Amino acid sequence: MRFAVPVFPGSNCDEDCAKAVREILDRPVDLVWHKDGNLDAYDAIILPGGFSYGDYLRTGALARFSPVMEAVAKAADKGKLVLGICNGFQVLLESGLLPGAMRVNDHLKFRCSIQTLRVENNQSPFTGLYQAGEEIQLPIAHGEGNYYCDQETLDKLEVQGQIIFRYSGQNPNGSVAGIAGIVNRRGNVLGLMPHPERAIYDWMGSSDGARMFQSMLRYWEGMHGAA
Amino acid sequence: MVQPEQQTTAVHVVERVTDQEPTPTQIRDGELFQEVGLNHEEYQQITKHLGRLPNWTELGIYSVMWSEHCSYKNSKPLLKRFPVEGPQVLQGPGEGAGAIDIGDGQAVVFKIESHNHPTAVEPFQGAATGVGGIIRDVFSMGARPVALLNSLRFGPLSNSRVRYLFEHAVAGIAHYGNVIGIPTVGGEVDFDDSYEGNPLVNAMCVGVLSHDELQKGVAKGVGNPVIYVGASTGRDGIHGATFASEELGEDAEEKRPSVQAGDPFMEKLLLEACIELVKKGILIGIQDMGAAGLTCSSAEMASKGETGMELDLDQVPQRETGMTPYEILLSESQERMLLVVEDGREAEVQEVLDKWELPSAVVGRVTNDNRYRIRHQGRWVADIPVQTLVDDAPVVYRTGKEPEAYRQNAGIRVDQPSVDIHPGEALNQVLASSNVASKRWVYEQYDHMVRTSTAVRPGSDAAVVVLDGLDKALAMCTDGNGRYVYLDPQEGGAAAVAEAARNVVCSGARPLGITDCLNFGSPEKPEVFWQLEGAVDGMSEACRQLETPVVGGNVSLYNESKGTIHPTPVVGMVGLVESRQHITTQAFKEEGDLIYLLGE
Amino acid sequence: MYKAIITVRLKPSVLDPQGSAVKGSLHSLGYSAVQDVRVGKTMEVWLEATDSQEAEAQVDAMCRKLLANPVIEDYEFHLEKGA
Amino acid sequence: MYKAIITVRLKPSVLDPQGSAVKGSLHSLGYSAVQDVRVGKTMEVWLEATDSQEAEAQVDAMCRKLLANPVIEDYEFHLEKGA
Ligand SMILES: Nc1ncnc2c1ncn2[C@@H]1O[C@H](COP(=O)(O)OP(=O)(O)O)[C@@H](O)[C@H]1O
Repeated sequence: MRFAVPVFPGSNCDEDCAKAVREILDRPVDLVWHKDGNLDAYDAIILPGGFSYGDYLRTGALARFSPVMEAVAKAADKGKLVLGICNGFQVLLESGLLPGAMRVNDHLKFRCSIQTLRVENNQSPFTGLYQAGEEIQLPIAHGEGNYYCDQETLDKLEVQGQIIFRYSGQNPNGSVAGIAGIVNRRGNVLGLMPHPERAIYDWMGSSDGARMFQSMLRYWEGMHGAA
Repeated sequence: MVQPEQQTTAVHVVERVTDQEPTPTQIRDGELFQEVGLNHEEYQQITKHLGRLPNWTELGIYSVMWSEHCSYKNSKPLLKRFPVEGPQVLQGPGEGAGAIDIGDGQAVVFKIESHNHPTAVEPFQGAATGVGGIIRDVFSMGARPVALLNSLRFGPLSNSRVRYLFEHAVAGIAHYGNVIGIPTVGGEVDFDDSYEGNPLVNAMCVGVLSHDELQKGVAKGVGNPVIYVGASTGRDGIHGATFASEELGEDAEEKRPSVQAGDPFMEKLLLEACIELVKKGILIGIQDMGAAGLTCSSAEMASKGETGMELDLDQVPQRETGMTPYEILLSESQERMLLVVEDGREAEVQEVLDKWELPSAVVGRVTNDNRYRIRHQGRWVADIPVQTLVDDAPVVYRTGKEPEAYRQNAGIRVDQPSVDIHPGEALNQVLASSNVASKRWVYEQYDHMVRTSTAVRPGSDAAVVVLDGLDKALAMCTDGNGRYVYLDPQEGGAAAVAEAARNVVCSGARPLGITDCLNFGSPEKPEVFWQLEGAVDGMSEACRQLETPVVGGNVSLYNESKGTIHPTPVVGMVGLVESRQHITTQAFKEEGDLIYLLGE
Repeated sequence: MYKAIITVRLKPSVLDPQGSAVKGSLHSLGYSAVQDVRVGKTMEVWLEATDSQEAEAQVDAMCRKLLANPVIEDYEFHLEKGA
Repeated sequence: MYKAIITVRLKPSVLDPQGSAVKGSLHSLGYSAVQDVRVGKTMEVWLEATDSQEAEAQVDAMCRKLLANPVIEDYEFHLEKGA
């Protein structure tokens, strides 16, 4: 299973994501410059956190027009796994690969802390190794994680099991229905604000993020056999 | 390769660039040199150095180069007292940042710097650009920045203006570090009346490099191109260095240079591009355009290279029209670097800069005649002997005077404090004080986990950052206590170093060295100079005892506005954790564990 | 040369955390007459175009594609003919 | 009730990195006719006041005190008499 991590100007969790794939999964991973429009060689794509284009205009708004995003859309269409973390999630929203939009945190401040999440759906390719309803610890670090969608969309997300993670306890940003992460209808594109790559060893404060990467690998091997 | 024509005789320098500028004789007769912070004696020296009267552009160049901020004219004699050597030191004071060997061919690079006056005027941008500046100091050494820290001093939070300044300064620090993707892992905050009109914002950056990647800010090799890269030049921050070297008067708001705004996104691109150039080994010299902008960086590079330099200002990317040479040279627009590369390798450099979509231009050439020459619209507007700007900058030898209060305080006996308050209530009061209460409100706004190397996060003694591919880690902290230094400069100075060392040791590290920022009032007051001298002596002694040399730092004087601040030297210390197993945190771990008290 | 002055606002149905915060601050500064605050963006775009119709079509397209996010924002603009 | 429509812009001398970034994106989307972009804020403030003079004085004070940062920003506003 080969991973790609697209790098936009201003991405700053690209190396962290690659490190997590290498160290947790021991699978090949490449950083792909955003001007490269071809991701055919990869089985999974991780859109990293950071401040692509300085977060100017709206988070993720300028990155979505990078050439690599056409390739990401194509990969999603083919059913490949696409994981958008933090700014990656924002880019997925702006590009329409996931429904909704992001607003500034309701307290207007950047917030960096380790947060408790509830796994709402463990049937997705990204959460197979978690228990349904399990509470896990993942770091957040964002100023605009206040997820918004209208009621109709929210109802659909609920009914179709697209809400994968919710904040448990205090909602750190004011997101609708406490949403921390959602998948697309097909289930192969996940966007979440928390950072699984920052929680892969106990010394980081939590190792709960490791299972997200392991879940992806297990899902892929289930489809393609171990390779 | 065609070599540029070498000027052997002095060139003809214009008297003035526009009709708005005063002529050299008007400057002399109207004593206009005072307007840019130069005194009679200094003006005489300049005239002697040039062998003629300086024009307005040249006067501007001297005024910033000879300001306290760039020349350390008041503090140089004292800084010489710091121990700066040690077997582990790769680079002591004199470059963008100091460097210390950590074994395995690796080195740690670090420096602290102040941005006090800009923060007092515009807290968000003032603090943010302070962070941006110190990051450039570290990556201009060739290092990959891995952590940020800061040290903040503000007036009491009961004052609404102070609250405004504090909230926005913290937001500015957070913004810059968060966007550029360097974790802000530690720092300190202290509130005291003495900082009410003059807050302190000191920012520290720590980076890591391989020994062979260590860069210098030199211009060498006659004919080599001087390349400007980064944001375009505007009229912002002109005379920022002079502004930093004066007291904050009532008119600070008007007199302020138009405030510099930072663009951390641009700096992220600059950082990645510069590190790519370092890895390719194409650079001969690299320096950040910080205080006094293009002037300071280019003159210092020529001075260190013992060469000369010719700059053509028409090549400098500009964001405003009609800028004069004076303005272009003195602008402190942010996110700009100056590179010297081998002649003929411009295309290789261009390729990297284009990838990161950075504006750049060849703005000059290295020469061999020790002259600093500036061309603008086909005319020479400055021609100055390089060493007179840097090495021959005036040094002021001052003498201190013991303050009255110190003599009086010395008589007070403190071994029997008289307290008639219930201990429980006293404890509550102490815990509720803003100086003791948790600083989570501050550090939760800082991304302290990006780069996934932060093993000890803010809230413990020192932060610990692990090193990729090694079992080693770095411990780091900032410490200082203005009140102690006020009560006893020597003891207080030593205590700052000792406290930093304790914090680093308690995290499992052996202290390696320090960087420091000397935040004091006006050195022209003998009592303030006395404090400065005492603090430097105390710090020096502690550094000698602990074998932690001073590898760099910064001086911020004239911190006065409605009174003088407490003398506040801030120490930034870095230590080496030999093995990740040694990393220790502050918290009690398990019931039944023994508690020891060490020391007197 | 035309100058388009574009205003982008959150849709009325979308909660505006910035607006609420500003309102709170105004109240605590003593401006108790303030009933509501909404915060939006204004953009000035200078562009070359042969006539105002062309300019208008271009600006409208930019807004739809990039400058506003239709999920949460509305936009409006007007043109000025400049030097 | 009055509605004040306030525009806050960076002073011309202050760097507007957001504007430059938006311009760059518009260019790469093919809008090469775009010469320059500046991004600012717009605020709508609803307030009670006995007459437009009072409303104007209040809004002006709010701008100076809170809504604009006079060190780096300019502001302007106009009033609408509303429901
Ligand atoms: N308080 C200090 N302690 C030790 N070194 C200092 C101190 N202040 C300044 N220096 C050193 O003096 C040198 C000259 O500083 P300069 O190049 O003008 O740096 P900058 O303007 O970036 O502070 C720097 O290398 C700096 O590290």
